[in-house]
Amino acid sequence: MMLVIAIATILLVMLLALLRAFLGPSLYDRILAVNVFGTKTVLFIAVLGFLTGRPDFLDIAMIYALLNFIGVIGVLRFFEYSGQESKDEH
Amino acid sequence: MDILYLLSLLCLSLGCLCNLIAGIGIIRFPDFYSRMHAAGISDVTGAGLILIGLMLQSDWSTTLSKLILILLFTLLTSPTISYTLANTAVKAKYKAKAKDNSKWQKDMEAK
Amino acid sequence: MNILESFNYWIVMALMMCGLYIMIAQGNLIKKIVGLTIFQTSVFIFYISMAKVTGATAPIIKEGLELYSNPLPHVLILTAIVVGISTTALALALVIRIRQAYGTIEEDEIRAKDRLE
Amino acid sequence: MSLAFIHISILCFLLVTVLAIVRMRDLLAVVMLLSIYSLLSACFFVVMDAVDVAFTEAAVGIGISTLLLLSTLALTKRFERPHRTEPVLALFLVLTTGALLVYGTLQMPPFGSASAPAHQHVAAYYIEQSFLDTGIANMVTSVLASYRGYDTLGELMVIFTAGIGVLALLELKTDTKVSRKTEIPAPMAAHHILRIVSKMLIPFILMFALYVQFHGDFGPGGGFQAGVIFSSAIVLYTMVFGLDAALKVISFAWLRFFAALGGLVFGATGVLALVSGKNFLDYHALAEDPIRAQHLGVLLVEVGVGITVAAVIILVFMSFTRQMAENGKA
Repeated sequence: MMLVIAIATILLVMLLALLRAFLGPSLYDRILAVNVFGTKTVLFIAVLGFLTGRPDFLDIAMIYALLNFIGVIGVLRFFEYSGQESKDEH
Repeated sequence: MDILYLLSLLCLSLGCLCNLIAGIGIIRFPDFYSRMHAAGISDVTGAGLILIGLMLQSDWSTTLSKLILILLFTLLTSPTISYTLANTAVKAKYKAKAKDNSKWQKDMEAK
Repeated sequence: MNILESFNYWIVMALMMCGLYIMIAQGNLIKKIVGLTIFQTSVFIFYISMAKVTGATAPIIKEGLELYSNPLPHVLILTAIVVGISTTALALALVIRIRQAYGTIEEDEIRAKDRLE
Repeated sequence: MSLAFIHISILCFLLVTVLAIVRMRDLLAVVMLLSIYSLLSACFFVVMDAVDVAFTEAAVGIGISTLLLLSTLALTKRFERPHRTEPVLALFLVLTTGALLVYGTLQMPPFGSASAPAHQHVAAYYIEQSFLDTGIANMVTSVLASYRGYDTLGELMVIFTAGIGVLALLELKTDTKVSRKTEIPAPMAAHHILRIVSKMLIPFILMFALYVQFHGDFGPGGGFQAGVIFSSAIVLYTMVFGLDAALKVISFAWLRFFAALGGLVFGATGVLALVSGKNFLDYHALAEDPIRAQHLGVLLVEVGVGITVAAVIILVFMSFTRQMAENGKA
């Protein structure tokens, strides 16, 4: 039962992060939202494994835990390369 | 066994609470830097507590070791992302809007 | 009729149509590729929805489990995802070359330049 | 206890995300939303029991697809030009097609029914027999590499060809030394923490890729996923330490060699069976004991897949990065 509540909470937080990603206003807020979303995905997959009684699928959560920050580094590299950060739409 | 299960329930519910509070913070906080603070809470405390809660439910197997590894990697990468993001924002001289800030301060003072 | 019986399919159709709309109505080439990706993923979701059997678990054999979801669509989609990213890469490379040749990635501007020549 | 709310809410999130993508003008924000879309679809695949598919989507969506889009954006421009007219015709077309498709779904078997035609023919055979035939617990791996090995060879060749296509488009001038206008993008000397954390994580990522490669028989995993994860490690290295450092680790010539080698290993396994008098890709030619032969065949084929996928993705990413270096504006 607790696991179901946990899943529901994680889904709710996902929704909140999604809202932040839509609202912006700056690009940094969106990156933050994507990052929070990634962490919530790790939790979602882990909890779901226990909920369905087959917790041997944690490998998928592991990928997200390991590779979560590649995207952020990519955005950072984009900024450093094109110097467009000042033209943010805030 | 029972005490472990109760502990795991406690950890899970605390973790859910942290996540929820952090989620509300991500929406309600007025500027980017304070939202970042909320996201930090959800990434470290929320994720950590839920993962520890799951660890207490699993027996001695590969599942447990995978959970520990996931926790370690999360603890390693999340702060790195927060640091990188904040650093980039500061270097880009991104300023939180002053108007929102003053309103927030007024609210806080009123309380 | 139970809504849940077809809910997945309807959402898939909505996603697919959004992808199609981006593909045909919006002029930016990168946006078009994003639309193509959405279209592609909606097909993946469709296949995986069809593979699900209620009450079944993942198709990895474990003692004490009898009912498994259909593994065949999983195989098709697994390879399609990796093929999808490599063809997307090809499309993006084309966009880069178009930008070098025309100086723009908006469809109508490219067409206008073509007409001038 | 009904768990239907999980997949229904994920599907609704997916739809909302896509609607936001349609309206968004800032292409960088579109890329961010697309990565959320990928995370959501990976969650959906896990809920639908498709763990292998979720694994692949996770490995592809978290890193390489976002990075390729970002590189292209850096080489073009960030904001989409606003439209002048609302495309009524397109809207009409899309709505009509959508209505027809929804009409089509009314004839579909209900979601989750075990008696749907899709589950009747070969699928039922795979579920019952694959473990007895091959001794591999993961049905997806046994179908992918053994029953439908020929199919997979074709898919691998498509990936290889796409890699060649990218090289043909972007690497035309590389044999003559092009003068570089800028440094290779982002040797992130300023970010010490980033460098140290990446240095710590890259060995783990590589080890995890090998684990996924060879654990595919028992759990989710296999050549496709392992190849993508392996390449993610090299991609991370390229981004943090610069292209020149990465090319010292593995050069373009070696990458091209490996891209071809993987397909060659796969094909050679098939030809080996052919030479010993069996059908193409019939692994029973490889050993006396049928289970052992299947294991050996699947292992070889998965290694081939892994090598080619990893090499092609690294090649594509490095070509994009080199393009960024040559067109540098900064």
